[in-house]
Amino acid sequence: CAPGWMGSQCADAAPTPADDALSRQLNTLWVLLNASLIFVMQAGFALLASGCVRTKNVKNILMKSVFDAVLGALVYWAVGHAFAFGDSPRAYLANTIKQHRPDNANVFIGLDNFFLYHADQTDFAFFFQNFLFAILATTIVSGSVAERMQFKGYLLYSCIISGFIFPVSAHWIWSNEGWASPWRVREDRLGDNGFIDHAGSAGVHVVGGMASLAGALMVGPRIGRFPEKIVGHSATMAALGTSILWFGWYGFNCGSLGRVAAANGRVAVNTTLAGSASGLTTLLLCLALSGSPDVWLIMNGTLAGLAAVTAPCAVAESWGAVCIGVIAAFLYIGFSRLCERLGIDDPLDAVAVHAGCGFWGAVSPGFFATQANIRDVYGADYAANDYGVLYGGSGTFLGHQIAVTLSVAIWSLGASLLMFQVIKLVTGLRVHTEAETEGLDYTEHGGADFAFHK
Amino acid sequence: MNTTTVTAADLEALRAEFQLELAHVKADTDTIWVLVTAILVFSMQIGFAMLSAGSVRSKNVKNILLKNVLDACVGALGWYVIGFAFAFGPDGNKFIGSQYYALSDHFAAPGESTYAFFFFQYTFAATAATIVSGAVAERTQFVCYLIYSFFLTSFVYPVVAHWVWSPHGWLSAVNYHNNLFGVGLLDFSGCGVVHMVGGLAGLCGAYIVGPRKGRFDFDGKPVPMPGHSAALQVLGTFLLWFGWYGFNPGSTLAINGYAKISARAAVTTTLAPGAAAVASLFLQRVLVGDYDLAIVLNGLLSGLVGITASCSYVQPWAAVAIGATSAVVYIFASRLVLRLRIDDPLDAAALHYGCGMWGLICGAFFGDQDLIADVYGVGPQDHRGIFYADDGTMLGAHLVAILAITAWVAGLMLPFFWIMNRMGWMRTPLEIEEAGIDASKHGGAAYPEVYEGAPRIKRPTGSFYVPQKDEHDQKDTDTVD
Amino acid sequence: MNTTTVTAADLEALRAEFQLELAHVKADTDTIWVLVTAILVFSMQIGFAMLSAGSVRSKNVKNILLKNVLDACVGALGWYVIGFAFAFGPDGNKFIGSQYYALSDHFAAPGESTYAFFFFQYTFAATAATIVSGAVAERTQFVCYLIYSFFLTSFVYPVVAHWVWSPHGWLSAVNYHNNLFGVGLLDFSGCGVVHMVGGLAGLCGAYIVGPRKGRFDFDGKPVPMPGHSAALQVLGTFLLWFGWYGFNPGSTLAINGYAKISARAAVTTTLAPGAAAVASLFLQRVLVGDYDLAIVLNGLLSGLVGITASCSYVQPWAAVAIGATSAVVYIFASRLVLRLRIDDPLDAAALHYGCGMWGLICGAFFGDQDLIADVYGVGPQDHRGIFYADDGTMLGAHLVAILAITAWVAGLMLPFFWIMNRMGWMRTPLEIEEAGIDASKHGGAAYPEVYEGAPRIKRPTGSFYVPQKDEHDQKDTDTVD
Repeated sequence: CAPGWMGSQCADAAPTPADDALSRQLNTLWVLLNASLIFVMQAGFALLASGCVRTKNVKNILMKSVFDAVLGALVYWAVGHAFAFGDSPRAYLANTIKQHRPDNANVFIGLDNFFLYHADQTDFAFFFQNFLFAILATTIVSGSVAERMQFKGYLLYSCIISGFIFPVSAHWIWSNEGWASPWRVREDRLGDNGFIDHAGSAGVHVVGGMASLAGALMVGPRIGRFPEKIVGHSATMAALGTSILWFGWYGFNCGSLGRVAAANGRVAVNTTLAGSASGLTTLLLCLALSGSPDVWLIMNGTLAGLAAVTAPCAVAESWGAVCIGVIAAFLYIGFSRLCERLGIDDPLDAVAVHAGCGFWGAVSPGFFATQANIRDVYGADYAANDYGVLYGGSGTFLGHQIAVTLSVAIWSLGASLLMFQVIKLVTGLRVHTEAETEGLDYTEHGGADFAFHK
Repeated sequence: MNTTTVTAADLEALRAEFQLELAHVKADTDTIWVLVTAILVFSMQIGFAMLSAGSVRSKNVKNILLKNVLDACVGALGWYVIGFAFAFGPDGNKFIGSQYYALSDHFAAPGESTYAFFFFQYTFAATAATIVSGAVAERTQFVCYLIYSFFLTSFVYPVVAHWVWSPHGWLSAVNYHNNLFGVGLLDFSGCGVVHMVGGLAGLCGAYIVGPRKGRFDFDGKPVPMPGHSAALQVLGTFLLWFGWYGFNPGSTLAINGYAKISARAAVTTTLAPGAAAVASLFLQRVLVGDYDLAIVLNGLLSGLVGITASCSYVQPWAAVAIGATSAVVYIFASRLVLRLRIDDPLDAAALHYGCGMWGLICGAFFGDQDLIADVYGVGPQDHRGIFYADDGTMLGAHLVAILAITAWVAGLMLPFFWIMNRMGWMRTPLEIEEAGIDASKHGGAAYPEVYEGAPRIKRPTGSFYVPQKDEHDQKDTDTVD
Repeated sequence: MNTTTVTAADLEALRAEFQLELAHVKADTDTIWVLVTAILVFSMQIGFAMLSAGSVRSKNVKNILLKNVLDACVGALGWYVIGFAFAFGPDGNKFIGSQYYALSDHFAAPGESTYAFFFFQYTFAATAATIVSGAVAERTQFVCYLIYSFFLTSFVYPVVAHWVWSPHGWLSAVNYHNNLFGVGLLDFSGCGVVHMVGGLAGLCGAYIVGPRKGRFDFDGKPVPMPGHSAALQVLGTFLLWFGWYGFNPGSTLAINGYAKISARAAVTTTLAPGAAAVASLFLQRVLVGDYDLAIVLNGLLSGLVGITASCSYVQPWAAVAIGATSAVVYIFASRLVLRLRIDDPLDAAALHYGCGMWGLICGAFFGDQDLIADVYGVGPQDHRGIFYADDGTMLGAHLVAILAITAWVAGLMLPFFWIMNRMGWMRTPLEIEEAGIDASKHGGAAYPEVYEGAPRIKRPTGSFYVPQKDEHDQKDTDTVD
């Protein structure tokens, strides 16, 4: 039985706290603070993206980042949360889920509690945290279709990703009913553990990264992108965005357990080490390959390690986090070059960072998860035989991690391709050639940024 | 082994021991909550600084940044010396508090977390003060602004805070014996106390100091003066939103027993700006025809201001309604201000005064009886919004509070700024305004390499500085523009 | 109803069970506190990066950003592999720790929150390391900086941290049997451990690498080289202040029983920079005649540095005094550094070394006996400042500590940088320094459209990149430089 969420515990798990109310208050405090930190990542993405585009499209991409947040809030509130956790809020219901289980609960999608309708039963803090996951998955895409996507079409896709594509895979991975969830009862679980994705290497990064891939494929490269390079207008903004993302990532990873525990300290340490190892490895790779440390690549390399460690940060040991980060750096450089070779124009390298390294991260518990750490996080009846192969666990767990990550990737890619196809028919995807050449800020947003007044 | 049977008294003793231990743990965790949310509120200082910097022209960036930095500093000192005593000193009357000047009188004795409370309230006072910097940007003298920010944080704001948030205040919602109409003002996080005060002070300042040169043409039509950096505006807006997650959920001032309320406040603080930004986007599309970033950012903020009063005691759907209507209020209030030929570069008056007022009114309409009882305790039954009670008592109390706050702030700030202006301390000289305040007052331009086209600027130490533009520089600026 | 009588043993068992649960809750809340404040301290990395980026010229922005990002990375690995073991490994002596290299030896076994402790201390080590990047900005080779940051976080800093903060260290204030003069160094959050170490390392680096080309004219007078963006400087300063609310209040390392101390630290951390910024503003006005933003920002930071040692054990009024005097110390220290013809673009030496030292001295003057007992437990009676005791023992201990830290850091860092310089790894070649490090080393300028005048630059993924300057670019660059 799962230790559950927000202090509610099963009878046969760890002893119930003396003051259940107190621990519940503390867990809410923890989730609210960390979720607020996740919110900063939205600012980080906005700045990173704005730094990576040319001045003529700055306002456009900033606008998109803002609207990922505001549309996401409304859409995720209206339908997204219902699709993801509607029939099984892991919150206060976790220990009584069997009694309250709605008839329409299924392993694929939740269908209850639209508009937070049963607001008394639903834990607001849990909603708040997952809304932030949804908008992060969505905002990843804005980078890969930057500088050439129509604003109307963008509004549509933003709604669909945060309202449907992300929630469905979140339901699989994190709800009490999802087919891959580690929070299901013992006999229904996939293997011993279910799919271990602590904070969303698959649930957020692969989903966002594969949608980015679909977007970049459907909308096509920018004018003048190949074989030329196009460099963003401000390295400072990009570096500021990257640093803010790293800062917010602590909230992202540390808060994802949903409760106060010593394990959160390990999460913070692993997050640090993986990001650092990846950044440093990217630097060495840059020096080896081109002789010059390219600031754009190194910043993305740092993010690559962070995206990778998002899934295993609670169950890996610190040396494992370092390894995961080092491998993520190689994967990032490799995937970035592969996209280049394939003629996929991805201004922020979102596909390489989030899909590529997210995939590796989601698989990595299959190698690096220790039995003790899984039990520490999930409970005593986990990890009887299923833990990392490097620690002598069976390969079943690794197989499950790969299979579920693949399913998430295929789901996100397929649904996104379909979505972009539909949007192409409804509003069109790409702006006119003149608009693209002139800059979206002039054509859609009333003039460019950087109006230098004399 | 001891097998003595125990008496009921032993059990009671044990219970008392447990209760004491638990009370300590709870007090300490409440302090975590108050401190960390106060730190989040502090990040709104960063947000305001970035939003203001992005919204002014590059020649005045350093000036407005300096104002934003120093109102946090001056605000800290003003709040420390007398402001906190006026606001929350227990030895006062219904109108103003007293005691704990400069944290004296054994301030920390009464309870353990009083320092945390002081710090939390300081961040709110600093927020109220910093709102004004945007309204009077690009044309106000530095010294005037310093005096203003000391005056606001040490007297104007504390009195209003005392009225509403001190249990002794005449507008207090928790002073059951003696509050207005048996209801008081349900201003959870400060629509009235923080935003109306800051916004109205800004309006007074902007009215008295007059519009920037060239802001209105000969026919009185406004000439656009867009800010110099959209990226900074977005950074500022997002940081403000981030800080608002301390502002609203943190206003419970405790977590034990209030976790659910805080979580609800976080959700409404998410939905209201969401609805407001979408509403402002469509309104702008209909009224003007483009998707303007600045309008959307301000629309987003209008939703945040609008939900501030009622974030803890309305349902999520009501938060969406409040957010969407706040955006409408903001857009028309902003047009009204322009129609009156008041130049408010950051729309601080429309945003904070207009939507702050609207937020108080919305609270009186949407306030859910059960949630109010949850937040404020089971008070008199008049604590309910019109949509739940068909009863206008709460609306009446809120309207009286709006009038009182407006009269207090306008009655103090208009004469204050008028005197400042008459003394010649308020408006910068015209030639300095045209050249930009940075060059003459603050040791050179904010972006010395780009915007002025002059690679190395001598730091003007004492004498008036005019940037020398030769032909070569002119060309350079052209390519940059 | 069950009427079995209970025995005293039952009661004891119940108490034990309750105490165990309570211990768990307390450990968990302490972990919350340590993690959240550590994350806030991490935001100081962003602050330093932005402050540095804004304070250098645009042609070196990418270089300094990269250094700031990578010292967090290198610092993490250095601290992980050996630094933490040297600092807090329990198996050491008075001078240096040992055990837990690379978090081995069953690191997490002893207590629950050890990972959180490691993380918290990492953020401090990274802060110390990043201070240096500003002092040696715009002229230092990248590889040298990487080696330096590994050296500092893995050896220089950990040893000082062991002296002061490990219970075994010879300067420790909690090692009652064996500490210096029976007092030890009361450095609550790291004036000595973090700021003096970082600032002095920066001073050594700046001295050895020499001034930037053109920084001093033929007469040895300094030529101003203003940073390229005031907005980034303010953003960085505010983020540092924001992070300092993790740095100082978080240094309790626990919240249960320490909430009052943390809250007091938050208040002093507010008042000191407030007073310092105002003091530096007026001092600048008197000495130079303008309201310079950069000076005020550094003045604000000087107050933060100055209060760091004593934030938990001085009264609020003392915080105001410490802040105001720190600003004076900073301004004159900064002038002294310039007089010595040492070029320190961010004034890191004056700020962190000068005011860090001043903060330790102030602690010995203003330390309130009762508050010290509150924070450090009831130790020997010599734990009191001069203003409370007329007794110089504490001042003596602090002065010895200042000398020891200075000798240790200068003794290691001067030879280190000297060797680096002799090997030719430290100073960038002159032609690269003139053209800007970004263009030649980091794949083009930070703002390719604005500053280079060239909208599209090839991103170098495969081959080494040399910027192609045609005539147009050349002209443009000249004016921009």
